[in-house]
Amino acid sequence: MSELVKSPAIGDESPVSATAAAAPEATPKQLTQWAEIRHRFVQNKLAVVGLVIICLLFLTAIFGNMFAPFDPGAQDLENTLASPNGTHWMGTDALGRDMFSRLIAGTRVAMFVGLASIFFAVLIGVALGAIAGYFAGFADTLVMRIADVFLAFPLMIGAVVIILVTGRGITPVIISLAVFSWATVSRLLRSSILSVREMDYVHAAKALGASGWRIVRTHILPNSLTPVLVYATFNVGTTIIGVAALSFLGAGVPVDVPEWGNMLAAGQAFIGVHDYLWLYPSLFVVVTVLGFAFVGDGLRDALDPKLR
Amino acid sequence: MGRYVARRLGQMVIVLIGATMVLFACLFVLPGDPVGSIAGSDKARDPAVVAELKARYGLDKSLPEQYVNYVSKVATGDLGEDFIQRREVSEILGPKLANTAKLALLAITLVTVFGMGVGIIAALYRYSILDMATTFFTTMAVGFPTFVIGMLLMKWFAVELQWFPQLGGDKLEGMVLPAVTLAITDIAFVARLTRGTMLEVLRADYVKTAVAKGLPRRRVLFKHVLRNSSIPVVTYLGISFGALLGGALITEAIFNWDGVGLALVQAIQQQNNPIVIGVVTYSVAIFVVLSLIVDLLYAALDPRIRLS
Amino acid sequence: MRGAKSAKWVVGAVLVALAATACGGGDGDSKDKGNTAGGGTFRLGSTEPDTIDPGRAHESTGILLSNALFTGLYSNTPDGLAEPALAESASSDEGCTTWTFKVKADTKFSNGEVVDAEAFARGWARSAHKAAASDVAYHFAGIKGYDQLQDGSAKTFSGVTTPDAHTIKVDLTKADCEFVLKTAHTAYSPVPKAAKVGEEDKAFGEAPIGNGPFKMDGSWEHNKAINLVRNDEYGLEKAKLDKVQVTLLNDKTAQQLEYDGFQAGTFDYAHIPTPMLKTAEAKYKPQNKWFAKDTNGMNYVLPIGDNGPTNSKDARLAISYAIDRQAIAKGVFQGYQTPSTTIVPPAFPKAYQKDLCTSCVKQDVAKAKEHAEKAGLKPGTEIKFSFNTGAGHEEWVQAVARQLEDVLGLKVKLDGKDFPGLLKEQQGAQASGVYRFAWGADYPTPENFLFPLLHSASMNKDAEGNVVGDNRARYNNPEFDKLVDTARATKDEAARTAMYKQAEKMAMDDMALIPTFNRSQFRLMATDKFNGLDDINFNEDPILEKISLKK
Amino acid sequence: MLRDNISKQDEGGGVTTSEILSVAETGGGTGVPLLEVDNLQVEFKTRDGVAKAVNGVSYSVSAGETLAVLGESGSGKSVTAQAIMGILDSPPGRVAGGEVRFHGKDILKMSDEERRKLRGDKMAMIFQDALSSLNPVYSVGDQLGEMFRVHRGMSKKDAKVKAIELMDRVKIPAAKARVGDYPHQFSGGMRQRIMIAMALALEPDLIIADEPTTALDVTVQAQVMDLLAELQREMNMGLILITHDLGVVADVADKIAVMYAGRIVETAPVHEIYKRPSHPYTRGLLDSIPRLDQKGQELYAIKGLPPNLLRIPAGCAFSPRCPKAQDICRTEIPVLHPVTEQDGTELPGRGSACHFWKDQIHG
Repeated sequence: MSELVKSPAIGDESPVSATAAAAPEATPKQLTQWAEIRHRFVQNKLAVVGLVIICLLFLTAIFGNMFAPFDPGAQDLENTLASPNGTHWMGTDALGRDMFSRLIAGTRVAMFVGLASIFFAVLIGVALGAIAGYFAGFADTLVMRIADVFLAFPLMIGAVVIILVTGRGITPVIISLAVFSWATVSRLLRSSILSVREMDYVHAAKALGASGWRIVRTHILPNSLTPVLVYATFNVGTTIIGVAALSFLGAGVPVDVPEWGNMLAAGQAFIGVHDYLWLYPSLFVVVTVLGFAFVGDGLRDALDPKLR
Repeated sequence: MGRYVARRLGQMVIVLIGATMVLFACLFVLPGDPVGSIAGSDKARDPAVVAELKARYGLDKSLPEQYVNYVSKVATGDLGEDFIQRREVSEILGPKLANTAKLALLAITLVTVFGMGVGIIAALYRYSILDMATTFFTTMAVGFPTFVIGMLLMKWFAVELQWFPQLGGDKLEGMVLPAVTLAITDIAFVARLTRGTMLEVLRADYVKTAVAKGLPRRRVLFKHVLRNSSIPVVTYLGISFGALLGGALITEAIFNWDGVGLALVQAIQQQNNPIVIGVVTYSVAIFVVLSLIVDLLYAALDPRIRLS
Repeated sequence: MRGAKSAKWVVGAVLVALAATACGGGDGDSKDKGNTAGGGTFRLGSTEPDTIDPGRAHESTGILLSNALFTGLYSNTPDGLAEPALAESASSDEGCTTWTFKVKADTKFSNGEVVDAEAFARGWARSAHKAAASDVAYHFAGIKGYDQLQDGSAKTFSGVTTPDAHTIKVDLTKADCEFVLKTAHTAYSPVPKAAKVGEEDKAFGEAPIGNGPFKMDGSWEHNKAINLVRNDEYGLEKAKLDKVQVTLLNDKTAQQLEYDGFQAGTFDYAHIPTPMLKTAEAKYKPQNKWFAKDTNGMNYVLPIGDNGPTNSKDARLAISYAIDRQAIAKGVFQGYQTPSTTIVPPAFPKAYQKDLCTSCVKQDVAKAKEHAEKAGLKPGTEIKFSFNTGAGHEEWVQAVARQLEDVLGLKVKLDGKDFPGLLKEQQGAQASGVYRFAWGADYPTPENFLFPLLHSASMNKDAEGNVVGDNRARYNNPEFDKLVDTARATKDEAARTAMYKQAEKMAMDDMALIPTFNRSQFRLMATDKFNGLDDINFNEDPILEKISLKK
Repeated sequence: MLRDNISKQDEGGGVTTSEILSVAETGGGTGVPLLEVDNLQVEFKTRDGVAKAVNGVSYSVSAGETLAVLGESGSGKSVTAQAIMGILDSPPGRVAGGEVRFHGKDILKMSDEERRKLRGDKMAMIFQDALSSLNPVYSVGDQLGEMFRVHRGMSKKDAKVKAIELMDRVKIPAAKARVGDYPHQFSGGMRQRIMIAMALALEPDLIIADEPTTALDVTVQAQVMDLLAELQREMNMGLILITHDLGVVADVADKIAVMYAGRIVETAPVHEIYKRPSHPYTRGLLDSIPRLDQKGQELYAIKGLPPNLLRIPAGCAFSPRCPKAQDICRTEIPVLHPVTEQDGTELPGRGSACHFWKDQIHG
């Protein structure tokens, strides 16, 4: 998203000239790698916007209940389906619950489900991907074929089948989404490990007699995780949409949980009549998805400018 | 190339076996009572009836036996008989497959034409109003859940404006709304992907070479840029087509499109396992086959893959 | 909608209910006669049926179609009265164990075959036989020989004989003075010789040959359409429409599709999704296309009576008092449903006892707490409230749950699942807590509520303790049983009704079921194009045989 | 990048190096120069401001002559070449002023289509990295033949014959068999030969070679350079050789222009510069070449880094790194002075943009 203009000041077309390379005198502002990454990230305005969105979402998830005007579960049957007004900024739903307060409460659910399922996907994916990428041979083949099996299930179809057998609930939703996303993580990590493994510093570490596990942990993993990190960030948003879709299919979290997908699924019945019922939840989803996408883009560009 | 194809075919078979095992495990090993749903839940469950039903559906055998039975039957195209209408599953699913395929074909056409078209234009006129509009549209399309998009399209274009029929049917105009719903997210993804790879390829040295050779702009674009930028896009399109052919749960439900996705949603509600198994097996298989085709296509497009 | 294994297991809150006392269709007919034209195609959308075989049809579309394709001995008027159709007479002995029907002569199936007594006997046995695996076979349970058909050892009812071509004699195992009402059910349809008895018969179900006002136009196009054409050989008053086109919809979005389809001009008749009622009424009432019928299918909260927190009468009373039905009717249902105070619906005016449920009349926090204390239903007690998702129940169950939490301090765990899953769980020996529950009658008698739902014989526990009968509340009161049994064997209608009333009160006092809402039916009908769209029938479907094109 | 939005607007002010000395006037070429670059200015718009990549560069090349342009990354040597070819990335780059005369005609004033026709046909360019500069998905035969198909309207078949001829000419073994191979199937040296073949295909008048051998092994470098030089002689082409490698220059170039921060800081016939550099930067470059006779000594290095083009230091851009910088160097931009002997004798083709050039050359 932020293809920075190739500045001639940073690099002309030719590689660093012999003379300049022969003059490795430290400049006073020698940036560390992380500071450099941070610098590149902050340069990207959209990424910063995304970061602000995510921070706000986290703050909302943690402290939202303190500033929500109403109890998100409190029903007011005298005042159902009220259009947005001074008291209920985003209106009330079919049970007279304050939409704004529910959306705030939903932030916590969305963050939790989104992050938790990505977390588990990454956990399984990294563990198996690392094994496959580093040990190669049979372990690699085995892990990759298993990954292929899980990749072959379209996410929604796979998730729905799992929830069919486990029943609705936050945990089944998290598990089913994780079960069908880890394979991508494994693949990404494996191919990135394969290229890192051939890097000189890994050979050097091997030559120095470092143990296999040590090499994986200190040399290979940190350098291979970039695409995984980017993928994970991107996919928090995608996962949140997935949860909403599951709710629409009646396979999401329990109906009384103030979850955006639930609210959307309830609100879609009122399309054309009470549009705010689906519009506001949609906006929360969109903004969240965008926030994570922006940050994912920014991270990708910042971590590895060549990747973009 | 021949060996490569053979190896990929072998992998495909392994993946299919693995996927059917996973599915089988989900449906029959995890808690749940497949017979309950056949016997009719609100009806006397006469032990004799249950036993007979079990025998009829082969549920009285051990799991491995059931699995082997099932796989050997599936291999010959026999998916058994469904629990509700008691018709041959293959007979039930046959027309549905055709319907899903029709929709998928139109959708992927839309995705290819509009996704790539918009992406190319956005890349060529980078930072123009058009590019910004594209970015805006694509982020929105990615962020809004499919079911909201689908219901809005139906509401606006079928119910209010009546430009398109509300329910599908076999005519092209009946397919437009569901196909657009199905395509819209992918159009956004493909547009972004095309734009990204185009920009990357436009920066490539060989494009500079092509310009330096004095080639007309059109030739540079359509010969040197497009072929190279189409490689990742074609991969995405292929995978996406595989997923589309696997059935669209939400879109088919919204537009009452009699495809495999809708069949799956209903079968899950009715715990009609033969249909569930049939659809999932099919969508996994089609996905795997498409992945294979994509890999071969990739090799055809990029000699570096083909010849290494 | 669909997902119901049986017509009486009502899934949707608004869709399926009982026919009721309402304006009759007769006036409209005579008034419209002048501008009626022949022909026309009536289009409606409905869910893909499980089956349209009359011996097996059990959910709304199946019933709609088999009712159009077949005509039995009796039929129900929209007002819920049984009236003879092909029966010339029906009579029973004093003990109500033997019934004799006379069948109208010279009526034919659409293939030209004569509809005689044998055709009925064949149809009944076919439906009850094990091979049919019919979900509606239990409607024959009272007839002698039912068990032999069910286990496959016989192919005919020992209790059904045909002394001549126009006489059917039925022997029952137990007295049933209302047996005649049962014959209005589609399962009691006659079938031609082409229908196979005692073996699986898929072919007949794909394109049934019937004796009804309409016949199949081609075969059932699965998930697409079922087309009917007028049966010009029909033995009773012939239909006027040329065609009926039933577009088959998926149950996930059928309501929305019907409604949208009506607006888009795709359908001439439509159900209305609850959220759209207000808009639909505002738009279509002035155009005279809005139809509302104050019907009386019953919604309950079903408490598990022998297990868990609801095993005492006081606990159930506490729950009933805690629910604010008025607020829910007004707030959640926007006034389109009314609170109910009885087990038996107002559809049966002779048996209806308004406000029989005193705890239902008005929310009473003090009384609720009082009973809760008596029952030991302490704040913090966990109670499960199970319901089926995707059928429009999400909102009101949440409202009830919240009220129970607010008033009684209970911890309500809402458990939404698909319909088969819900029914299965209800049946389980470990079932506990409360369930969303609704019941629609198969025949117009209070007995059809009291016996299946509350009689201990309807519990029918299997070896593992699963309740396979319909008495899911596990209500077990010998006195009640006796009263209902006596009533069934009482020939005098007034006396019988009095006994049913007494039995209902008994069950109500025990709070065996917790009534919540009566139900109203709403439709959109293209009255600008058709006559005869001023009522819906007992099965809540359009009265196809009365509809005619406007000139 | 495909649009050559070249601005014809001339920036009036700040011209310091123009009019001083054109390499062409004194160069070893004959007759009218083939290419004259006059006060060329190129800017890049970046997020942080406008970077002046080329800031008033002038040089010229005649037919059969070789000009070496020397400089570090970011000195503007490649950008100048791209501006001449008309293949600047634009946006963000644009020509902000100056003239480029090819056969006496200002090509910056030509239409895009006219310039396109020049490219490949009359002037061609060889890039540094042949692997990335050749399109990976087309065979080399296809890419070579494309020159004939586009500029000469040849059929595919004829173009292929031509491609094989060209490959023979640049001494690729078994050309006929390999014409259908893809770039990644060739070795680095062979690929660079293909690049050369492509540039020479239509026998252009001018070749710009941008670090043509940097990416190659040393032994291959020599072969490729020799080939290039040989073909240049054969066809009597003008050659601009862009490089940072003084070693390469000595053998093939006729004259040298040293660039720093977008300006030419020194010009000289090739042999003189090694003997008597007249700019401290050139001296620094020469001193940092490892030499056998200095084995064991610490290698000289110019301290500091090339300037950021967004913030070019005031005065002489090299002053922060210059060991001999005086106050005037930090305030006043030095023009390209004609360099003379101590007695004032003109040294043909020599110029230096150092306030203290005299000290440099004579001191």
